[in-house]
Amino acid sequence: MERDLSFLIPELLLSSAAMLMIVAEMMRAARLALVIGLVGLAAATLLTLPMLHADTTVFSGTYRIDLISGWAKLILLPGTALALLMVRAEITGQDREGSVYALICLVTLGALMLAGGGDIMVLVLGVVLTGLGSFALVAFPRDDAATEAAMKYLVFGAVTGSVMIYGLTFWFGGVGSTLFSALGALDGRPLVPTVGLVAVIIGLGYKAALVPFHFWAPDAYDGAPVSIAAYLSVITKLAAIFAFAQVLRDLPLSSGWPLVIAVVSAVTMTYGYLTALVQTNLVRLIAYSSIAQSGYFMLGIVALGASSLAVPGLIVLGAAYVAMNLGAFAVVMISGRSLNDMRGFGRRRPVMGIVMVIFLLSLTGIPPLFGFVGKVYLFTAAIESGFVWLAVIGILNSVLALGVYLRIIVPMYQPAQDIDESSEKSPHPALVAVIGITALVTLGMGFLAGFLPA
Amino acid sequence: MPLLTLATFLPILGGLALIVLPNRSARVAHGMSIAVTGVVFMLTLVIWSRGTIAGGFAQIEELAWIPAIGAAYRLGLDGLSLPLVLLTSLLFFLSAIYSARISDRAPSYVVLMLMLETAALGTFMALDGLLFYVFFEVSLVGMYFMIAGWGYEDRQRAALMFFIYTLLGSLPLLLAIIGLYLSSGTFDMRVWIDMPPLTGIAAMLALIAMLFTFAVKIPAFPVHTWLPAAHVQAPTAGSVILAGVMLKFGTYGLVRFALQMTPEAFAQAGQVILAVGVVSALYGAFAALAQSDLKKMIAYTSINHMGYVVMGVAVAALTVDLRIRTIALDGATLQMVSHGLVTGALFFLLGMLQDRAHSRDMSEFGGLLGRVPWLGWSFILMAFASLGLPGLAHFPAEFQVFLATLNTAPWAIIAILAIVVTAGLYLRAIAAVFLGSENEKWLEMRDLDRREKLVIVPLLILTVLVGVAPSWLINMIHTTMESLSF
Amino acid sequence: MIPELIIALSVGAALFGVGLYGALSQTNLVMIIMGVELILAAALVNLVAFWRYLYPDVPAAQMFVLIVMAVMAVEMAVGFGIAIARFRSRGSVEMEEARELKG
Amino acid sequence: MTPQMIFLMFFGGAAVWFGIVVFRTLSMVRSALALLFSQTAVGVMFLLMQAEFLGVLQIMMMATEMSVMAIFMVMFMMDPGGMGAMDMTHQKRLSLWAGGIGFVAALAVIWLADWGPANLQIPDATEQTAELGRELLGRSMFIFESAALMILTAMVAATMVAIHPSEGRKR
Amino acid sequence: MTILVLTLLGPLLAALAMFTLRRMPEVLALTGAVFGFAGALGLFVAVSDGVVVSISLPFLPDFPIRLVASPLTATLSMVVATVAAMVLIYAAGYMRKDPERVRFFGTMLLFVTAMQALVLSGDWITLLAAWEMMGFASYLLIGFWYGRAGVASAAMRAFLYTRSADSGLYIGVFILIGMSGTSEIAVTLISTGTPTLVAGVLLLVAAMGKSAQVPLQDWLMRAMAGPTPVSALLHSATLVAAGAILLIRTAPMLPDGVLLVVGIVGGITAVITGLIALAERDLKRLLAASTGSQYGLMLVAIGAGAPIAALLHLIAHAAIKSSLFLGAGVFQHDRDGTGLETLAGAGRARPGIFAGFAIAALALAGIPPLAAFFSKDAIIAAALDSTAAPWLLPLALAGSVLTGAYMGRALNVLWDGDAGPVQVPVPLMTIGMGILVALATGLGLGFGALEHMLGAEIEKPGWIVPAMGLAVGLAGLILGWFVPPARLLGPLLTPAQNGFAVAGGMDGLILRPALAIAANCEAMEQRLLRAQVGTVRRIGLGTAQLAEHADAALFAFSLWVGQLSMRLGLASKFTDTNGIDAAIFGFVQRMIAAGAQARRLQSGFIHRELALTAIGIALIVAGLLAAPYYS
Repeated sequence: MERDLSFLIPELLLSSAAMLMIVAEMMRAARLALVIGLVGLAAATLLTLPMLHADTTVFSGTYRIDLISGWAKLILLPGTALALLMVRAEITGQDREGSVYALICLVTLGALMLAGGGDIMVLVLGVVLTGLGSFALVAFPRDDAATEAAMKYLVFGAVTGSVMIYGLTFWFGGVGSTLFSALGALDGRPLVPTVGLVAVIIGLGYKAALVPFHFWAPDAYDGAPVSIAAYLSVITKLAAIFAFAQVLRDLPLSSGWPLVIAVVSAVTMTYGYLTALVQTNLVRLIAYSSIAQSGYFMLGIVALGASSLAVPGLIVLGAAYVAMNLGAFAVVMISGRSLNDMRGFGRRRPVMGIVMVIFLLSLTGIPPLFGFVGKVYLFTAAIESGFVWLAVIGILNSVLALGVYLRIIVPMYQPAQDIDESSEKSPHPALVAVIGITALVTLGMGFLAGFLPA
Repeated sequence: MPLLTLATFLPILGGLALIVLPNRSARVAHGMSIAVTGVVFMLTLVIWSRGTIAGGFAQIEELAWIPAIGAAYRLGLDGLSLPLVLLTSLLFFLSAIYSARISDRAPSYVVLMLMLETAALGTFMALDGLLFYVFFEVSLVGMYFMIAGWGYEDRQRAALMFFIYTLLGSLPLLLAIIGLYLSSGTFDMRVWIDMPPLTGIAAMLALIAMLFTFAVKIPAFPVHTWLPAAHVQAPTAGSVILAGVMLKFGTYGLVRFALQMTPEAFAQAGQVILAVGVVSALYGAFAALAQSDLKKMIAYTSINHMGYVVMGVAVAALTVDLRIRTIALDGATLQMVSHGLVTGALFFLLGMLQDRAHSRDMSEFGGLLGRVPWLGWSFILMAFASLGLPGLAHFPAEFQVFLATLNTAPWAIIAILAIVVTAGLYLRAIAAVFLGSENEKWLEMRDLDRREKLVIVPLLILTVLVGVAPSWLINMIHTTMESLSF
Repeated sequence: MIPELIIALSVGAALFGVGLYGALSQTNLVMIIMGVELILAAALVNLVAFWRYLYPDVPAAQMFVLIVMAVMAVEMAVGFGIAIARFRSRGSVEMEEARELKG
Repeated sequence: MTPQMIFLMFFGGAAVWFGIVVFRTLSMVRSALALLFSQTAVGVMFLLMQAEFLGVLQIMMMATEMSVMAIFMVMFMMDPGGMGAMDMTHQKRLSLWAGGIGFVAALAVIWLADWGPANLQIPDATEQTAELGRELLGRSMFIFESAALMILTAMVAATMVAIHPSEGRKR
Repeated sequence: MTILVLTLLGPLLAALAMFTLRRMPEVLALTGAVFGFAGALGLFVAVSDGVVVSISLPFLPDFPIRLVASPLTATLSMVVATVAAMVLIYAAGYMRKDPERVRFFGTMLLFVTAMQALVLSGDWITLLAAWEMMGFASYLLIGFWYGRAGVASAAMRAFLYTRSADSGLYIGVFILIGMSGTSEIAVTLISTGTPTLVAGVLLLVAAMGKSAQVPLQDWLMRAMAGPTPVSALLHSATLVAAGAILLIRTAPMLPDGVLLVVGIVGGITAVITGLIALAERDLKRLLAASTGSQYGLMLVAIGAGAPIAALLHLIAHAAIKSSLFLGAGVFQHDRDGTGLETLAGAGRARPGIFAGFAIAALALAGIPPLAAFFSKDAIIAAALDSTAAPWLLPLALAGSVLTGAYMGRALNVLWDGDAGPVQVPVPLMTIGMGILVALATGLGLGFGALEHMLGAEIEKPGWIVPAMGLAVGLAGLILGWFVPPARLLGPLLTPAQNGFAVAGGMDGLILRPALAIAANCEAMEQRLLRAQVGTVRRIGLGTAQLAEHADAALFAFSLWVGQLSMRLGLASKFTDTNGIDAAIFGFVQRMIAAGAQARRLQSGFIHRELALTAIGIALIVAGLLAAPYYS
């Protein structure tokens, strides 16, 4: 028991922090809640480091301490901290501010459960926990748009979640255990693995915003505060992708999942970028592009069984994605939500402009930025596992991606029309910090990619 | 001392320093630019003096980068890359001098140029597949912003075209690199070269992917259409770098990757590649003949000249005679350098002309030779160099390429028609711009000033030097090519 | 072939079908949540049936049932919370009216 | 045909029937009641399947839950009684198809899959509960605690969104 | 060895010094010429003692630059140096007033350097390089007065014609090197076989271009746009001679078939350009045409198997033709033009110059004992002896008659008319010309020694050949003097005046096809761009408009073809950018359209979106159920 708990220190720290934050919120001390959250996240991150190379499970296999969950903590916890800062910059002083911080930490906890889950029940709990918190976060402004977004998010989440739970019961029926590691017994059996697999694809696909489970994403991001959208687009999505990896690597290949996932991946990438091409709302544009990014992550999922690079690839691209997507959203918080706000942005704020270009190019996958390294891993993994066509589609989509991101970059350097100088206020320092950190990571980790997992 | 690393990253460090610098006036920026590129040029001279070795790479610098996938930071040189490195550092140095007049957002311009230099040097020196690709792509981004930011009238479109085209072009290379990696377990290009890891159909697929990439970059018919557009709109220094340095990525890659890493497939596809080279050479020449825009004309001649390089490489793969192969590769490599010198100079001269006249259309000029003798005579000399006049830079290279071609695939010698056509088009351009009766419009035109002469004269001297006594350059190339194993 | 198991599971399947129909066809948020509850009930039936006829020695099944029940409760709670917020802001929880965000 | 089968079929049929009624009646309150009956029938099925603890729990929980739901309806809905005879559905055909296909697909899996031999060593109620307790505090402790966190989250989330934002602090 | 280098470096260093110092061009030029001459003389002396001087400089790996002074090359070098020195002396007077003398003399010296390199080359690459360098220098020289109308095009034409023919040299050289593995000329000369035949034909093509043989003769007449000393130098012993020199040097290698072709081409040229010369209305152009004709005779000799005879005639012709040009230059100074009408009677005004001109003319016509008498006799004798005599002899004789005729006509025109005023004394010009005339007169006496030195003495013919030569020469002179060309030529007059532009001459053979191909390439470029647009139909521009543009472009292209002036139509400007735009924006448009389609799915109605999701799930299930069949 002590051993098991010692491996759970980061999670315990985070949950304690969350409860303290709730207490702080009761005292209406939002700032204190923020500080507690940040400290908790930092401490949890640091305490993750010693167990990075562990490969074990706790509580009889229901929770895994392995490469994926370790790195997921290293990625998600700092990412959450950055998101907290962004949220702080956006909603300072609003009612129930502290609840938001607490909920964010709780959702991250759910995300960690998803990333480390070794059991169907943990998976279910993770999905529901992240979902519940997210609905509330989206609804936080409680205006028309936010409630509409939250409602759609909720309906989608509730339906897909319940269908997933229903489908997962069949797995239990098939093997008599709720552990993923028992799924091997399904090898060669018809139907039962398929039902559960469909259930997982539905539940996690919804979380990761894969096509055709993505419909909620643009609306939810659009209705929510930008910082919340940034948080959701990064943390819950990554969690779902790590969960995919945790589940599917134990699922026998005989169920034919790689090809189906590959098709989903291809459709997702293409659909995301195509739709992004016609957006005029910057948040929606990034929302669609992040749908497409999920498609790229799926390259790694597809290759799980056949390539040793798949998991590192997911981790690397995940880390990159946290940095670049959070960064891009942070810049959007400064520039404004409409594509028109970007006109001349690069000339008005040269540094922000350059940074935004870095984020967008990294999202496109231009070397030597961080996003490129991740994509190389994943393309390599996909090719190694025989999905050359998928890699080719991914590569072709990179061109589409370029078109999408150039839609932002090009106006940034066009002369701006009638900009009201007085409306330009200096950005919140927390935001600047976030942008600085994410930019450094996006730029620097491309070179230092060697520190990433093998 | 890790001179290669130093030379590669000094420019970008200079650029970063410039960003940090409190005083970022145009003067400071250009001073920085000239100083940094000058130092890099000196460094490459020192690197040159250290020399290469036969049968492999010299001056290797290696550092772990992503050990997980066998990618490392590896730099090194051989007789193929060293001349190109020298060319790169020289052209960037001269471009920096030339650009010293640009005042519009000078610091950004300088940073971009310096970034491009890092990318270009890195591309030529990289010995790691992934690293190569990284530099290769960075150059693309830099050039996009260069064209989009400082180009002429229709720059946004040209830049977009350039970017999409070459990005679409470069991604297949990534596939090929990944393929090579998966079959060898490392990104070390030396391993790929020593023991080509791919065979059979896989090698052919990888070759096709690489050929696509490099054909876009070279550019070869029929994926060349971005080049004239990009050149016409690019600022002068951009054109110089684009033509002088970046087109070489394509041909360099053709030798380094396609030829050396998939030699068997390359030999199988040799005739096709040769045909592409021949068609490019002829097509470029004829298309250039039909232009009245001077910059576009030179751009098309680049297609012609690069076509010769492709021919040389293809012939090297086709022939069984070791001697002919060496001749072909010598010629192809020398052609890359010559093209950099000559076309670089031509674009500089056109830029100077355009600075004065704000026009590139040859029909708008006439009789300028008397008005601007320096400009005119430099142009004439360079034009003749470009059309392959003996005693000037292109002759030895083209001679070798043709010699090897005729003795390997005699049909391909029809490409020699192109030398007549280029002669015709250059003479026509010279006649239209510099000869004939003087156009009243340009009576006030100034001749080259000291800075401009400083840019042009080294190129003139080198052009003659390479033409008259190429041995200082070609012996270095020869040593490597002779011992090239594939 | 265990007839009881099949019967129980079939009941679950029917509940699932009904719930799915409800979730897709209802215009009202609360009604949709009811559909979801039915689907979850189907899951419950399944789990208990599996436990009873196949794995009576696996208490994890019962644990799973508890979890699903908890999920039913919390989903409803949060659903109602959002419904209240929506009602405050808009005066109705009709999904048809939630169409400002699209495209 | 054992009695257990007959009872299962009966209560199963009842659960399904009330489930259908949920969406057939126009009154929301009646829907809530129908759902309550449906869930209760499910609870009875649990009891039939000798899962006493779960069955009781189900019935009690659902009773509370559904009454909350009915109260909510009355409090917040425009027409909880269905007086206006408004149609509360859309895309009925498609939903029917979806529900039907879902049902058939599930049935197909259920009927076609090989579920293996039956194990009829049912522990008695006390033992069941004891085992469940051991499971709760042993193997599944992490899960159990997580469920607690989930409920905590739901509380925070629900209160946060349901509480009226203070005046003057609106976005 | 130093002498060998001196021959080349003399003029070259002088040229460089001139370009650097930019003053005293005449002095430097003459110094350079003298050094060059000294070098050539030294070589000649050394070689006549039986020493072979050679040098090898590094160039390409395995292909060094080789210079060799054998008896043949040393002789040629001597000729070049002599003529060059004289012409430069003359030019010092001729160009006295020109503001750009530095450029003129510098280029002249460069030219001489190139010619010396060509003559002395012992290696194909060197020869090729020198060959082309000379073309370049001649381009600069012909285009010296670039501001004047027509000059640019004349210079361009000269370069283009010769360069087109040069591709023959290139390929021939490649074949020879490929065959023997070395670029040394001496080694390749012993090769035989089909490749040699091909190479021989290709070399002939190159020689025809440089020596202005039919049908590549047109450029030569136009090249008169340059200053007169340039013409004198180019036409006597250098540029035009290069073709003949090439053939003389490679004669041992050429198979009989090629030799026959050489002879016939030469003979035809001798006749045709002779006719052109007769029909010319400009003295310099007449002399130019005559050059072609004389080189035709030399080719006849080569074809007849007597390259030495060709060499002798080349030497004689060098002196004679330069004298004639220099004389013409003096008259040109007097009358400000070289049209025959303008020059009528110019000779009377300067009897001394006219005398020199007349001696040279007579020498060319083959009047004994002047130089060309001997060489022409040798040619006729060779033609007579040759196996192809029935072909070659009539052509050679006809060429000789015509030579006499046009020279007679020139003399007649110069003498027949009013003397008119003389402007200025021309001492330097006279010196230069005088020495050359003297050479033209006396060179014949040295031919015997020369033959001996070259080790190929020509058998002294009996009386028939000299008689024949004398007779045709005199007949020609008389005809030319008394009968106006219109009557002499009859129906041939017009084509002759048009320069016998066979099939449109070179323009028709090379320029127009080249331009047509260029136009096609441009059209193809458009098509290519449109093809890259692919299946996109509704691009921003609209198909109709595109087609219209393309039509306009094609129309304009068809206008191009056949236009002699190389002015480009407006057409190409149109669609290039449009095509590119269309490509890019077609792609983008298509993607955007697809995006808009996809976007429509995002209806905002959650139930519809859920239904779509359900459909998606159904597809996924279907895919999974099919898994056993594909995996």
